[in-house]
Amino acid sequence: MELTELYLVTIVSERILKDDIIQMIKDKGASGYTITDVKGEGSRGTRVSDFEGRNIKFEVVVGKDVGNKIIDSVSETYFENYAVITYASPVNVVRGDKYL
Amino acid sequence: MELTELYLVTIVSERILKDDIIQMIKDKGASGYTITDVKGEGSRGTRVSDFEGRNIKFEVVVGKDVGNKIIDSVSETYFENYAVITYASPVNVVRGDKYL
Amino acid sequence: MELTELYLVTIVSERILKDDIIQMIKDKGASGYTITDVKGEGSRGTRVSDFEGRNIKFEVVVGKDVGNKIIDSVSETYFENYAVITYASPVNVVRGDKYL
Amino acid sequence: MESLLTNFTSPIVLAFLLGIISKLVKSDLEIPESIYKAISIYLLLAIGLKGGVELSTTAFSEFIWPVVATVFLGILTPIIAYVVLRYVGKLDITNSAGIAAHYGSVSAVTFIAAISYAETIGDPPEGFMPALVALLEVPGIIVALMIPQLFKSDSTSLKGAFHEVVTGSSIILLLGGLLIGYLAGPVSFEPVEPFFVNGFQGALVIFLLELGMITARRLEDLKKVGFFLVGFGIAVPILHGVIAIIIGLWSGLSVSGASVFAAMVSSGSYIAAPAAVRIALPKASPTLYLTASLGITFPFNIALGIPLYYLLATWIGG
Amino acid sequence: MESLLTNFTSPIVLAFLLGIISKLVKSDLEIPESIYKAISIYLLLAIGLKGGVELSTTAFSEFIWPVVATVFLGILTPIIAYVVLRYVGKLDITNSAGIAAHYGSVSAVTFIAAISYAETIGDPPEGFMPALVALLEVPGIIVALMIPQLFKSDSTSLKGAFHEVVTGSSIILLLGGLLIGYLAGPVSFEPVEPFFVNGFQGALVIFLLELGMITARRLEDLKKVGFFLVGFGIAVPILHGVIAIIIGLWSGLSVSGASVFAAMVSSGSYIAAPAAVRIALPKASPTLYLTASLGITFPFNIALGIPLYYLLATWIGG
Amino acid sequence: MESLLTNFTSPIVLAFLLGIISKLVKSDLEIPESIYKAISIYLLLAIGLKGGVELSTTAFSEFIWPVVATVFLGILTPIIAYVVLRYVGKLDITNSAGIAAHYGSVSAVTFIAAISYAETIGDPPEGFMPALVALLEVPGIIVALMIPQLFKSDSTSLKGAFHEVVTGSSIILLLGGLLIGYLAGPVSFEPVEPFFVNGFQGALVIFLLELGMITARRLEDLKKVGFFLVGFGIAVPILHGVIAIIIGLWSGLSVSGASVFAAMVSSGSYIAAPAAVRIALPKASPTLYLTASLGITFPFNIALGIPLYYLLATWIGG
Ligand SMILES: Nc1ncnc2c1ncn2[C@@H]1O[C@H](COP(=O)(O)O)[C@@H](O)[C@H]1O
Ligand SMILES: Nc1ncnc2c1ncn2[C@@H]1O[C@H](COP(=O)(O)O)[C@@H](O)[C@H]1O
Ligand SMILES: Nc1ncnc2c1ncn2[C@@H]1O[C@H](COP(=O)(O)O)[C@@H](O)[C@H]1O
Ligand code: NA
Ligand code: NA
Ligand code: NA
Repeated sequence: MELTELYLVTIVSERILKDDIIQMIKDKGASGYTITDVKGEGSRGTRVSDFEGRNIKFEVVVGKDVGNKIIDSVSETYFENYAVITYASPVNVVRGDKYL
Repeated sequence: MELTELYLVTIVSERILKDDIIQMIKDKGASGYTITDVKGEGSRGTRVSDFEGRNIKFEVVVGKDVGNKIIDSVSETYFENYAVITYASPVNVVRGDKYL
Repeated sequence: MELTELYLVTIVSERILKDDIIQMIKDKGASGYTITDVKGEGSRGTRVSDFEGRNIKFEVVVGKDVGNKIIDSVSETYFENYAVITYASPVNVVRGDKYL
Repeated sequence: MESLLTNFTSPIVLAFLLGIISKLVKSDLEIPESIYKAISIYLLLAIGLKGGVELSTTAFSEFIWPVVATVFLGILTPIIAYVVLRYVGKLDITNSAGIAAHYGSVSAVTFIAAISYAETIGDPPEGFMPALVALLEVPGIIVALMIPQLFKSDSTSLKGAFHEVVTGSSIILLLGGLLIGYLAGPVSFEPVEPFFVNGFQGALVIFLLELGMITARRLEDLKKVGFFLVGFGIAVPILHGVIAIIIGLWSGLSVSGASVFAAMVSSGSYIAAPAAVRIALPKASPTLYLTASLGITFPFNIALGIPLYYLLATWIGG
Repeated sequence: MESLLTNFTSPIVLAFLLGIISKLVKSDLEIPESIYKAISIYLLLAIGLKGGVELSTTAFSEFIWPVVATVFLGILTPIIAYVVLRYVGKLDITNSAGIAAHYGSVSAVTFIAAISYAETIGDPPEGFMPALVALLEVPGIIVALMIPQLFKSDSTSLKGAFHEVVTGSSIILLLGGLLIGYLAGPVSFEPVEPFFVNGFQGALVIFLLELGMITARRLEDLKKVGFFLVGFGIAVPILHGVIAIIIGLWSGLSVSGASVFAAMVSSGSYIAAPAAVRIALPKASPTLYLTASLGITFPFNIALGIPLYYLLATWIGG
Repeated sequence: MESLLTNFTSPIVLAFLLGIISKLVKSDLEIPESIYKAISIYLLLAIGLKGGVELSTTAFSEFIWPVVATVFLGILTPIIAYVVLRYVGKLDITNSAGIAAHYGSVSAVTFIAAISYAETIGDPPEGFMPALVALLEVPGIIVALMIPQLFKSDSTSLKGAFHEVVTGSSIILLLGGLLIGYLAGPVSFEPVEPFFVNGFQGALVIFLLELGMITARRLEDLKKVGFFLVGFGIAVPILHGVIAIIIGLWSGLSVSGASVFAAMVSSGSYIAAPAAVRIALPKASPTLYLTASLGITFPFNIALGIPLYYLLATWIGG
């Protein structure tokens, strides 16, 4: 069956940003998102959460434009002051048109 | 060390399909799978689970054929009636022959 | 905004190796890591943990060299005796220099 | 009326309201899923155990007729619900059957709330009631899921659904608890009693706090489902409740027993049924059946239904 | 002194030490996050409920002045803390305000530990104290967060932070519990009492075991933060404690009540405040404010502060 | 016989069976991992605390010989197990040592079940038994892991394994609980007693429900491991049990104490040992040692072993 080439944008951030980032992802035009509770360590060290190093991972399947909007917004809004990492890679999606 | 190029097939679905999909993945010939509890939002809105938006993510490392079989079966069996997203991307796997 | 091409190395292993692998990842020079509790099945069958099939997934964003070091170390140290799978794929990272 | 007030000063009902409010004000309060699951395991096992210990000291003759009444209503109520939905509500066959399955089954928490209401006002029901809950859970779902097959309108996978219900955790815990309690009897049960009896009401408070939060999310869907379903979610439970009171009293239940029986029968399942329907009738809209049973009928029963059934039972049977 | 020993043979304090030790020896012991969350929900709801039931039988006149005293100290303490940090400690405005917000608010666990210490030595405080905790949590944070705005040194998003605090789970559970307890009253509360009262002290043991482990991680940061902050984390709580005792006694609190009041006022928040500060003052260093409130002040209060405040209160007010 | 029946009407044993059944019928019932962890933390801490409180009122002379007996059996039993596995079962050195490590150590739950069995039949053992469990956990594992080194057949990383066992959560909680209980003493322990004593038996029911489910998964492996290991998993515990009864009685333990002691000594560890062996002997097959200790010996002890040891102890020592 034919697949559509889209982008998987992954964001890992400290948990306190959860609601903000969900809102941002929707505003930028993503059709949905998947979040996972994760832990991690990075360069910022201490961050705020019930526990050390509790983070949340967002995975968003999007078209190129929406993807870039999300990436830009993350790096402008959060990168300076918060613990966050963001990366993107191409993925072949079933019925990909649904997520454009 | 030499790596084998295989495919990582990712399926996110509502939790109630868990056992069915595991069975399907094995039937199609995958050597294993990794599952993660996730949450998410998409276009289908309400789905059934103790809670809203509780989903399960399957990650399966497979060869091209098995990968296509899994993708086809997901899109034929579940895509119409259930909340599910599926995508694939190439990965370089250590001792990849083990998963063929 | 410009992205740097780096590698996402993913390791899924039985949980008992958690601390060892974290140590190893740092020793090889990764700037950080993200871990997720997962479950899974593979060829090794029974492994030790409070429960069957409880695994841990490591995701590490690294440059090519560090990535290869990690992959080699996993396959030399753990692959023979422990339940583990490892794969890598290129990703475009925001402010990627931070992780080199 | 006064008995209604008793219900509104009950920590259980108030906790349910608190849960709803905390969602409305967008609080970050959340009960971890594993805790919610643990409490429901605890509650189901506890009522099973207590019921089983009771059964071990109850004469067969005492509960045979209530058992018959339960099975009968397990078959009747989904049919009533289906007819109302299909011919009054004009819903399609699949959705009518999907919703009917929920009203044919039972909400264990509504049952538990009814029990503790009866106990609070000092009129506890028969001890074997939990056995009836276990009995009521399954048939209604099966009956409702069979309807679409008559019309061949939809290919249902009854087998999968059947296994889903019969081996569902609530059945296992209820039946298992009943059996353990029955075999153990009062003496062997004693050492575990403090854990399963003293903590019960308090655990229920936390559980309803969570259910309040879940319900709040459902309330947003109310507009989507339309007036008919809202009316259905209140009128049909009352109808089922009245029928249950009459048949319950006839079967020999006490007034208190009949009122708890009415709460059971009128309640809509939101754990066993949704899972089964999702599998057997994937085309039925979860928004419809979850909103009806969890967003309308459940809060109605907790807040008004339970005391109402008690009043009616006293009035009819007293 | 003897009352100090009482504190060191308390399972609560010993469990806290055990938690620290288990981290130092790198044990794999860990309390699952969901359990930690569940216990804190339980503890907050329990003190809320008990406080509410008490309030329902307390005359307004009895607690109006303590209420006034609480609000007053909620405004005063963050200012004291800020001044010390900014002008004695020479910290920048943002970090001074961020830390001050923590000392203006309250640590519910320190409060709970103080209550159970008072109860253990057989001198329980007024029943309405939990109402004061709920009242003390918010204002201090707001006051501290407003300071940087005066200096326009930092663009703070007060609104977000305000919502974060006011709808934070601890406020919802405390206020909600108070309200439920108040509406339910002693009679309706009775059935849930065993769950919320008998289990309380024991649950606290497990909770402090976990807090010990969290604190241990903080201790590693001690060197990073420097001597001043360590001194600050001990001296300022004592100062706040003494002020609280005097004002508390003046407001009509009993000796025991005043000592618990002192523990509250002197404590540093480590749940509500950090979240609010992280949002409103992202440039403030979490390492500084978390280490101060959780790594220094919390263990100091648990081990020495609580009995100390009791001694002082007896000495001043006895 | 009658004492055997007592065991089969015990909710604990019945819950274990329910767990096995629920897996056999493929029920979706599952106890969340965090709950399972929390209950085991609770159980270990509780027996530690109770043991410690007892110790604080026990004369040193009373338990010095039982302590000696425990250490001696901690060294003897893994050697017996190894010899049987290697020379009767013809298993290779690594697997023999790996399995032996499990039988040298102890299963805390088997111990707890034995205690509550003794209490149920109204003959509670000495209060300091938990101290012996903590003592028995470590040496057996170390002894067994050292064997392969003698034969240089396998490069074991003893150091890692040693740290793993000694700082393992079960040791920390048992020893920590003992210490806290000892320092607190009966008076300070009182406020936390309801939580740790009243809830104990009930929590055990839920815990064994889960263990039943875990065991069920193991049962599938029974065919894989072959007849010898099945026989081993029943015969060797009985052998170890008899030795433990004789030495236990000789060391001055009561009949009840000796029977609980036998249950301890005969049991196979399935938490501390597997982790240590996985690290020190990665080539040893987890399927073999987990199936033996968790799939064969554990259910045998819970269902038959415990009452059997009690009968034998009464018979030998009564
Ligand atoms: N190199 C990395 N690979 C994978 N995840 C990372 C990496 N660096 C940081 N992270 C994740 O991003 C979070 C924030 O990192 P940082 O902003 O560097 O403190 C960490 O807690 C990790 O979960
Ligand atoms: N664009 C997306 N990116 C990432 N995950 C998605 C996306 N859309 C849907 N999902 C996931 O797939 C699930 C089902 O989506 P849907 O079938 O659209 O309701 C959601 O709950 C999400 O977990
Ligand atoms: N083909 C696969 N795709 C995805 N995950 C796998 C695959 N094979 C193994 N795994 C994961 O790696 C773990 C160890 O696998 P194994 O070493 O084959 O027993 C499993 O428990 C799975 O979580
Ligand atoms: Na019903
Ligand atoms: Na304060
Ligand atoms: Na042993």
